[in-house]
Amino acid sequence: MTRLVYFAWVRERIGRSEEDAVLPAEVVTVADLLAWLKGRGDGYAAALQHPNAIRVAINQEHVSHREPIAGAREIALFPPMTGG
Amino acid sequence: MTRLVYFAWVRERIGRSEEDAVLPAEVVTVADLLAWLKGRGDGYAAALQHPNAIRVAINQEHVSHREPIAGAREIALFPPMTGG
Amino acid sequence: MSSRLTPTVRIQAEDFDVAAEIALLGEGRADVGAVVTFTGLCRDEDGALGALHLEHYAGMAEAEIARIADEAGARWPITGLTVIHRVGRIEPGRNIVLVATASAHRDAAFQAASFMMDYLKSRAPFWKKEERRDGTTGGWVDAKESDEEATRRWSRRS
Amino acid sequence: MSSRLTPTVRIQAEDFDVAAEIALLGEGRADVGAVVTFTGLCRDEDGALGALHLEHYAGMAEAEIARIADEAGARWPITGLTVIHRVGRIEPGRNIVLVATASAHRDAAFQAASFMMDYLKSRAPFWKKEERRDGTTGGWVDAKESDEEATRRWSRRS
Repeated sequence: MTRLVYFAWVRERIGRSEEDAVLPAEVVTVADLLAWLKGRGDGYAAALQHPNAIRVAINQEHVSHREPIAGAREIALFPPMTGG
Repeated sequence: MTRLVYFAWVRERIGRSEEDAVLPAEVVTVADLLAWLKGRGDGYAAALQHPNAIRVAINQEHVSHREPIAGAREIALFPPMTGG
Repeated sequence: MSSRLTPTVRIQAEDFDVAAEIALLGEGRADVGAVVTFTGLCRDEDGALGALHLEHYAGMAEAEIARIADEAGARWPITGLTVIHRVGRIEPGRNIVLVATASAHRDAAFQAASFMMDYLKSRAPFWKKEERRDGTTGGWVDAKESDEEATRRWSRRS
Repeated sequence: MSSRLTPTVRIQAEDFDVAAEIALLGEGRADVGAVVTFTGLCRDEDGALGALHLEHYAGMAEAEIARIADEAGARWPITGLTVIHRVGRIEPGRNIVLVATASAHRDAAFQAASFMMDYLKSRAPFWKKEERRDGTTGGWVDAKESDEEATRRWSRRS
């Protein structure tokens, strides 16, 4: 089980702020995860239609889309940040 | 008549903070003024022994030692500044 | 240097008091010669904006700011560093973020504060959504490419 | 830009209130996105210093700071600029100088404040004399070559 958390318009389009997911074995990298999630429904497809626009953190640290997700407890998906 | 004003260790060595002086006709530039003042006594000699260390302002604006002093109402002599 | 720096990082809905934060950085020490503060405020965008709503990733936001602060402490001889980022609804003219740095030397304080702001903008997980003056939602604020560029200049170690 | 900027320049014996000065820069306007402050404090020089005595050239000091402020206003889109420089006897840990800049954009506020401080250090007619902790005079503070260098970097318009 992996906890997935969503922020800003990713959260709004998916329609939830978090969920627990059992990821299939073929989902190895962040890029694989984004592709897999995109097929889970209209909200996911709307949120993830441009995967390059999505930033990802594993266990609360920024990672690239090439990062393996093995061992991840919490994976966060969000748009580019606009704080400060 | 030209008002001469002194600050910091220039003031301390000369022993006064200001004076009015009638400058001889051969004192044309700031450098001339420094050389002329240097000969006016021990305090002046001590203050102006290294003329390159002296900063000068005419009518409250920084000038170089090559600046003509014609028309100066107030000429200030002081060490490099250490404010801020 | 970095081992002696204990940054203060707070994420809160309440406003902050810049003078109080400056005082804390200098408290009990007389080796501080320079304190730089950056206060980021909500602009009204020519009267169109009613408020910003700031969302953040709790836990990661604190951790990421602490990582940036450690990097600043390793790069510059700063004696103190405070970061306060507000969340929730913020109206035009009100404070959003404070970065304050203290050092013996002015250049270190300026550089560290500027570095912190650039990294906060592009690395700390906060998002702004606009509320228009008529109360309708104005959408999420887009990230600026210029903020990414501002961050990259620090990797040249200028 | 420079024509709309009315800098506040004060030279005074009394301390200043950073928070009040920040508030004045933002008062009545919601186009300010960034306020940067620099506070210069008196260091104790490892316990040897009892106080600094600050002398200035009245009249020229105000005029020179105003000239530097006009230059800052011409270079960066700042909406507000405040400079307060204290004179007289100042003990370790106490404020000496404040520069505060306001702008729509953070980089302009940072750059203008840093520029002001570099020019204040090397161009504004102030001099510091040390009083040792035992009450004896410690002589005049020497100008630093590094302060001259800091000023020169701005003429490269970096």
